[in-house]
Amino acid sequence: MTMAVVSELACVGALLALGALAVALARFAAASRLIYGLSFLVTSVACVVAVLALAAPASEIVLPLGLPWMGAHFRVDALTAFFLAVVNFGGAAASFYAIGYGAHEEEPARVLPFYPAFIAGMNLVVLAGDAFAFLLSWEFMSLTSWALVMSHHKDAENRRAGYVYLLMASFGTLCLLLAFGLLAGADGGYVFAQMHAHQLSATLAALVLGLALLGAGSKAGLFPLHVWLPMAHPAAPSHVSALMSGVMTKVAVYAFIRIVFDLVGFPDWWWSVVVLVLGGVTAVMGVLYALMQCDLKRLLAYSTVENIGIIFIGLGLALAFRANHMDGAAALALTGALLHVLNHAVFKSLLFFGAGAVLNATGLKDIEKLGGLIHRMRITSTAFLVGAVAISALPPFNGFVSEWLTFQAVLLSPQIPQWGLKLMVPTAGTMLALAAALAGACFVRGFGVSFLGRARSAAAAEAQEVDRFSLAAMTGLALLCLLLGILPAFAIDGLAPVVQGLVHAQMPRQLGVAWWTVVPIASSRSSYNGLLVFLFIAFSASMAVVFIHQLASRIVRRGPAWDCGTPSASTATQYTAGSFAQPIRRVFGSVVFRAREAVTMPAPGDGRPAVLNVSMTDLPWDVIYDPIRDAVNAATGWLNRLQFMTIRRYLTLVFMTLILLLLVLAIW
Amino acid sequence: MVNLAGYLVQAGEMALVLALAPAVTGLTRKLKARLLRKKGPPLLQPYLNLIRLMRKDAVLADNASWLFRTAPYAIFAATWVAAALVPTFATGLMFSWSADLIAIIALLGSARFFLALAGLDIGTSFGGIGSSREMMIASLAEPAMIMIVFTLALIAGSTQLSTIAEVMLGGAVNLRVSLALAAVALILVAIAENGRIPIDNPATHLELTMVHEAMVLEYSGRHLAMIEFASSLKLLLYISLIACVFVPWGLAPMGSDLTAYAIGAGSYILKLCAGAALLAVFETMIAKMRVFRVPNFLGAALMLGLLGTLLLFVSGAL
Amino acid sequence: MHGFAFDIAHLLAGSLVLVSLLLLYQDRMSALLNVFALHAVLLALSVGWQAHIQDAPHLYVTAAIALIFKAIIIPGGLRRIVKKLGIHREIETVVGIGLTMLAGIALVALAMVVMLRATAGADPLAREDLAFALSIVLLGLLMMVSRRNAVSQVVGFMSLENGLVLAATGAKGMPLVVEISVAFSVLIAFIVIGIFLFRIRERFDTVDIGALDQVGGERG
Amino acid sequence: MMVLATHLAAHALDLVLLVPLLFGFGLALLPSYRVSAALNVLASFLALIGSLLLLVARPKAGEYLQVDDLNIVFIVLNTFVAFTTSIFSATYIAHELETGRLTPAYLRFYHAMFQIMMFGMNLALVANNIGLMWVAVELATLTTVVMVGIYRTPEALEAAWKYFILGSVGIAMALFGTILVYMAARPVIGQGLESMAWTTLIQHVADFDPGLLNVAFVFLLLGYGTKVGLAPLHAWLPDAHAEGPTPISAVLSGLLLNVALYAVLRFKMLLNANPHTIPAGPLMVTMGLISLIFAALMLYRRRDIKRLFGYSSIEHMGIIAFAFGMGGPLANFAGLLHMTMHSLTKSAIFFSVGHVAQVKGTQKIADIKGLSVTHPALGWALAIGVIAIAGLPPFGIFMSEFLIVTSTFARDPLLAVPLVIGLLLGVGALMLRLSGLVFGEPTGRTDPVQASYIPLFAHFALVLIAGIYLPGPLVLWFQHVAHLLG
Repeated sequence: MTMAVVSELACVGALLALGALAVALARFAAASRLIYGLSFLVTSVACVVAVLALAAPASEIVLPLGLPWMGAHFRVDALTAFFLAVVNFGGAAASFYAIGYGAHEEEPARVLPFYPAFIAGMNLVVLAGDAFAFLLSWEFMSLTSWALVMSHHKDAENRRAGYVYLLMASFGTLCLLLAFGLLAGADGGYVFAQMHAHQLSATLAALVLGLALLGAGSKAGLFPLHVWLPMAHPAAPSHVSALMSGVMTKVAVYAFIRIVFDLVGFPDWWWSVVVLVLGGVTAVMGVLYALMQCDLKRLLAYSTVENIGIIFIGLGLALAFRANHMDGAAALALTGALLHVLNHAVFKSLLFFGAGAVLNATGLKDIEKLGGLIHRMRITSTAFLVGAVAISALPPFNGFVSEWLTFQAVLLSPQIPQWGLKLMVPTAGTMLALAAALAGACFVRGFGVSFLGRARSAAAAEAQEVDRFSLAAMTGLALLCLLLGILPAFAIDGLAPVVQGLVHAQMPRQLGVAWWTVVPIASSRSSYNGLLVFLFIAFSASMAVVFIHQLASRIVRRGPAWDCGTPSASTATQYTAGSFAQPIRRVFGSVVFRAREAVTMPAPGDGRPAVLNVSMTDLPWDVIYDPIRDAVNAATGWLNRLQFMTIRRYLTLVFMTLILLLLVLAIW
Repeated sequence: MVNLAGYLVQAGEMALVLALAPAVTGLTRKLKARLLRKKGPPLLQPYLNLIRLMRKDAVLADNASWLFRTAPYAIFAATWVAAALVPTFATGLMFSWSADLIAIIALLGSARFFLALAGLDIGTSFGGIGSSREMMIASLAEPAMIMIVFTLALIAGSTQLSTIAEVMLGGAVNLRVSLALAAVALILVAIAENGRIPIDNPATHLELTMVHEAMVLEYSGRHLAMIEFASSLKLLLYISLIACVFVPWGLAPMGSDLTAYAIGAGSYILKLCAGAALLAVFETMIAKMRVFRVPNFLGAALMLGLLGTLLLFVSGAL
Repeated sequence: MHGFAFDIAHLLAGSLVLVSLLLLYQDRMSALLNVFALHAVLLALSVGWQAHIQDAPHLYVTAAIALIFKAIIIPGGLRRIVKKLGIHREIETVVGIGLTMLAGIALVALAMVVMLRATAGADPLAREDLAFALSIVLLGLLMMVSRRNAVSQVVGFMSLENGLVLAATGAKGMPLVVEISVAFSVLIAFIVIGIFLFRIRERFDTVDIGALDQVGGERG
Repeated sequence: MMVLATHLAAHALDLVLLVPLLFGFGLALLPSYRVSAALNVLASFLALIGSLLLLVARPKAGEYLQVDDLNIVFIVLNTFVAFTTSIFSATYIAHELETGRLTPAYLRFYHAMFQIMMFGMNLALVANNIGLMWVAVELATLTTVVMVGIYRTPEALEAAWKYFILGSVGIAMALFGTILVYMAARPVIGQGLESMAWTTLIQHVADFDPGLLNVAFVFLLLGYGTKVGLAPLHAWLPDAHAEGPTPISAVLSGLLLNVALYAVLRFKMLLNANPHTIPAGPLMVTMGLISLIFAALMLYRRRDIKRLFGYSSIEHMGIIAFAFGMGGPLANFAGLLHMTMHSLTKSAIFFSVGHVAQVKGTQKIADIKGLSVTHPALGWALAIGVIAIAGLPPFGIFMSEFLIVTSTFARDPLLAVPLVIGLLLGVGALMLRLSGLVFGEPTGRTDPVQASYIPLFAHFALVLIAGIYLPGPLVLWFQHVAHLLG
C-alpha cells in the first residue's frame, strides 16, 4: 500500500532531475518549452495520483536520508493527498501556462532550474512525515522560490523583496523549528507519529500554537507577518507568482493544519479566538490593502492575504467547534476552509496568469496605465473576469461556495458555551462579510480599470492577445472556477476523508442529494445549488435576450460616448484606480492606513493643474518592522565601534572577562 | 401532482414579480409626486417606459465592449432569479432550496458587480464615479445584510427564506429586541441598496450626487430597459423580503389550496402597496445626504445587525 | 629545613609580587626598565632556589635564561629602542597611577582568594607560589591594559610571563618547564626585537600601538 | 597481520607529523614556486593518507602522542581541508605573484610555513601531553601570524600585530591553566609526564582538587578561547582573516579554530569527569551565545568581504561552543557535525572569496556586484556557500542547527530564544550582503577566474550530501564521540 507515496516521491525525483537538466540545457532556446512541458506531465501525474490517494488508507515509507537514526519519513494520508493534489494541480496549470509564457523570459537560466525544484520542494513539504524532512523541504521551498523571486534581480525593488522574503521565511522556519522541538520533546521524537502520541501540557501546547501561527502564518501571509508577500509574489515571473500565491501559501496552511489539528492534540477553546482574530484581521486588512494598490500583481498578492484570512477564519471556527466536541460543525467549518484552499488555488492562479498575460502584452503592471484591454485581449479578459467574479465570492462561481459554507459554520456557533467565542464568532462572520464585499469592490476596480474603458497608454492600446498555451491554461482554469461553483458537491465529498481524519466527523454525503445540492446539515436549515442557480440565470438571461430581440429591437447603432454631453477625447479624463479607491480610502483608510489627502489648488486663472497628494502609512512596517530594523541598526552601529578599538582596549576586554570569571569562581 | 403544482407556483411567482415590479416603482413615484402636491406620472408609466425603451435602437458608445452589451441581461437575470427565490405570496417554493438568503444576497452582489463594471466600460468619468460609489456603499451594505441574515437565521434556525418565513408565520417567535434591530437594519440596507433617498436620488441627474444613474448614463434602448427593469425588481425584492420576514401574515404554506394562494397574493399586493407608500413618505420627509456621510448611515446598519446577532449569541432569549 | 626553604621561596615570590606592584607605580621609562630588570633578577633567584630545593638541575637553565635574557639583554635592548626612537620618557597611563595601584592591590586580593580557596588541599609551597604567580600574572595584564606605550606594554607582558615561569617552576617535577620557558623567551624576543616592531618602526614613527591602530581595520 | 597493522600505524603518525615537518624545512630551500606548490599538495596529500590510515590502524597511546576516538575526527578533518586548501593554494598563489603582491622569496617562505603550520596543528591534535599540545598550538599560532602579515601592507602588519599580541596573551593564559592542571594532577598521579598525559589525567581526574581545576579551566577557556575566536576574545580574528592570503584565511577558519576548540573540549571533558568542579557547560554556553549574537550583529556593517566571513566564523564558533556547552548526546553530536560542516563550508567560501577578490581586484563589498551576471559559476558558488553557512538547507549546517535548536528548546526553552534570535540576525546580515554581491547590475572589473574550482565544489558536494544523507558508520562514529564528550 505504499504505491501512492512511492509514486509521489518518484514525481518529486523527476522534478528535481528536471531542475538539474535545466541547468545543463538553459542556454538552448527550446529548453523552456521542454522543461515546462515535462513539468506539466510530471505534475499532472502527481496530481492524478494524489486525487486517487484521497480515499486510500495512509501509506508511509522511510528512506535512509535525513537524520540518520530515524531516516526520512514520507507519508501520504488524506490530508497530504488533498494538498498534494492542490500543489500539483497548481503546478500543472502553471507549467502549461509557462510553456507559452516562459518563452518571453529574458534570462531563462535564472528561472528554469529553480522552477521544477520549487514544485518539488512544495511536494516534499506536504509529503514529509518527520520534522527534519518537513523543515528541510520547507526551507528548500523557500530557497527555490527566493531564487525565482531574484530572477529579475536587476531591479533593486526585487532584490529588496527577495531579501525581506528570505528573512521572513527564515523567521518562519525557526519558529516552526521551535514548535517541532516542543512537539518532539527532549528525547527527539521527530517523527510525526511520535509527536502525535506525545502529550504536551496545556502551556506547551499553547506555545506550539503560537509558534505554528508565527511559522506557518509568516509563510501564509497572516497579518502582520504578511509584509513580504506583496513584495515577493509580484517580483517573480507571473507563473511563479501564481504558484507562490496560489499554492505555496496553501502549503503553509497545510503546515498549520498538520501541527494544530493533527500533532498537538486536543485544542483549548481560546485557541480559536486567537485564530479567528488573526484570520478576520488578515482578511479585512488584506483586501483593504489590495484596494489601494495600483500594481496589478501587488493587488493580487494582497488579495492572497485576504483569502488566507478567510481560510484561517474557517480553521478558527473548526477549532472552536472541535474544542467543544461539536465534530459535525467542525467538519463543516474545516470543509469550508479546505474548499477555499482549493478554490483560491484555482482562481488566484488564473488571475496571476491574466496579470502575466497583460504584462507580456503591454509590459505594464501599473493599472493606471492600462485600460481597454478587453477589446484587444478578448480571451484573457474573459478569463480574468471569471477569476475576478469567483474571487469576489459571487455565485455561481466557486469562491462563493466556500464562503457560504463558512457562513453556515458561523451560524452553528450559538451552541458554543464560551463567552469569548460567543462574541468572537459573529464578529469574525462580520469580518468575513466585510472582506467579501470589499473584495468585490477591489476586483471591480482591478478588472474595470485595467481591462475596461479606454487605453491609458500606447502600450495598452497596442496590446496583442497572448499565445495559445497561456490562453488554454487560463480558459481551463476559468472553466474550473465555474465547474467548482456549480458542482461543489464533488469537491465536498472528495474532502470528506480529509476532514474525517482531522476532526473525526464529516459533512453528510452530498452527491446523494437530488441535483447535487449542497446541504451542510439539513435541507430545512440551508442548502445551495449552484447548478440550478446557474441554469436559472442562464435561462432567464437567454429568455430575455430572445424575447427582446424577437419582439422588440435588435438594432445597434454606434456613436461617440455621451458622457452627459461633454465627452472628452483625452483618456486621462477616465476614472482612475486611485480615484476609484477614494471613497473606500476615506471610509476605512483614515483609521487603518492613516491616509491623508492634501489638495494643492492653484489660484483662479492659474494654468497649473491641481494636485492631490495622498499619504498612507503601512501599519505593520511602522509599528513592527521599522522599529526592529532601527533597533538592529542602532545595535550594530553601537557594537561596530568594537571593530576600531586599539589593541589595548581589546586586551582590556580579555582582562575584564578574566577578572569576571575569577570573581565568579571566588563567589561560587 | 404536488410536483406539478410546485412548478406552477414557482413559475407563477417568477411571473408575478416580473409583472409587479414596474408597478411598485410607478406607485412609489406617483405617491411621492402626490405628496409633493404634484400630479405625477401615471401608475403604469414604468411599463410604458420599458416598452418604449425596448423598441428603440440601442446606441452604443464607439468603444463599448461585449461586456457592456451583455451586462444588462446578466444583471436582469441575476436580479430576477434572486427575486423569484423570495417567497411573495406562498412559502415552500419549488426551487427555494437552490439558494438560501445568503445566496440571494450574493446574487444581487453579482448583479451589482456587473453593473459597476459596465459603468467603467466606456471610460467616462461619470461611469467611474458611479461605480466607485456604488462599490463603497455595497462594501458596507453587504456585511450589514449578512448580519441581518445571521440574526434571522439564528432565530429561525435556518437560512432558507421559506423556512424563516414559516417560522415567523408560526407565531413561535415573540417580539424580540434583536429582531427589531434586524428590522431597522434591513430597512436601512434596503434604502441604500435601492439607491433611494437619502443615499441616492433615483430621480436626479445631477452629476455630483448620483450613484446608480451615473453608472447607467451610457445605456440606451433595450439595455437601459433591462437595467431599469432590474432595479425595479430589486426594489420589489427588498419589499417582499421585509414583508415575508417581518409581516409574513397571509403567506400560503406549501401545498395549500387555491383560496390560500389567492389570499396570499392579495395580501402580498397589499404589503407591496404599503411598502411603496411608506417608502414614498419616507423619501419625501428626508433630504439626500452627502456621499461621505453614507458610511455613517450604513455603519449604523452594520452595527445594528451585529448587535442583533451578538444579542442572540449572548442570550438566546433577546 | 623545610620551613627555611619555604620561607626563602615565599620571600622571593612575595618580593616578585611587590616588584610587580612597583612596576605599576613607575611613571618614567628608564625607571620602569630598571625595575623590570630587578623583577627578572628576583625571578632568577626564585627559580634557582626552586632548582636547589627540588634538586632539579635543569631549572638552573631556566634561572640562567631569566637572568641573562630578561634581566640584561632585553632591558638593554629596550633602552636602546627608547633612546633610538626618541620615545617619550613619560609613561602615558589610562587612569591615574593611584587608581592603577588600587586596582593592582584588589587583583592581588582576588588572586589570593581564588587560589587559597582552590588549593586548600595542595602543599603549602605550591599553594603560596601559585597565589603569588597568579597575582603577578594579573598585575602583568593590568599593566598591559593600563599603559599606552608599547614598551611598557611589553614590559607588562614580560612580567606576566615571569609569573608563569614562577608558577611552572613552583610546580614540582613539571616536565617541559625549560622548553616552555625557552619557547616563551622566543616569543618575547619576537615581540621585542622581532620583525614586527622593526617594521612598525619602519612604517610609523612611533611604537605606540595606539598610533598604529589609527590606520586600521576597515575605514570608509 | 597485527604486526603489519602496528607497522602501518606507526608510519601513519609519521605521515601526519613528520611529513609536514620535513617538507616544511625542505620547501624553505626550494627556489621554484611551482615545484614547491606541487610539493605542498603532495605533502598535504601524504598527511591525508596518513590520517586515513590512522582511521583503520590506530597506534597505541604513547607518552607524548596518542590517537583516540575524539582527536581522530579532528585529524581527518584537518588533513582533508589542508589537502584541498593546498590544491586551491597551488592554483591561486601564482596570481598573487603576477599582481606583485608577493615575491618568489616570500612564496617559498609561504609554502614552508604552510607545512610547518600543518605540523603544529597536527601535533596539537595528536599530543597526549597538555604541555606538548600547548607548544604545538603556539607554533601553529606563530606560523599563522607570519602568514597573516605576509603581504606587508600596513593593514596586514597591523592585523598580524594584533593577532600576535592577543594570541600571545592567550597563549600565556593557556600556559597558566596548563600549569594549574599539572599542579592539580601531581598530588594524585605523581610527578612527571604522567601528570600531563590525557590518558592518565582523564582516569584520575575525579580525585583532583576541584578548586584548582576550576581556576585552570577559566584560564584555559580564555586562553584557548582566544584562538577559537569567542567573543569578547575575538578581536584578532576578523582582521587576520581579512588581511592574510585567502588560503590562510580558509585554513584559519577551517582548521585553527577547530584545533583550539579541540583543546577546550579536552579540558571540558576533564572538568566534567570531576563531580565537584563548576559546570563547564554554562560557561561555554554563555560565551557561545555572546559570540553568536555579537558576531551576527557585527556582520551587518562589514565592508570587507573576507572580514565578513571572519565574523561569520566567530558566529559559528559561538554556535559550536553553545552546542558542546549544552552537552548530551544530541547536542554534542550536533556540535561535532556543525564543526565539520563549518570547516568544509567556510573554507569553501574562502576559496570562492579568493576567486572573487582576484577577478574583481578588490575585497570591498561595495565594489563587488552582480557576480551571477559576470561569473555565473562563481556567483552561484558564492551564493551556495552563503546559503549553506547561513544554515539553510539542504546543506549540512542546517542539520546541525536543527538538532541544536530543537534539543535546546526541549531542554531549556529560554536558552533557545537568544540562540534563535542570533541565528536569525546572522541570516539577515548574510543574505543582505549576498543579494548585493551576487545580484544586481555588475560593476568593476570582470577578469576571468584562474584558480581551480575543484576544491570548492568538492567541499560543497560533501556539505550537500551531508545535509541530506549521513552515512551510517560516520554517524556511529560521531555518536560515539558525542557520548565520550558527555
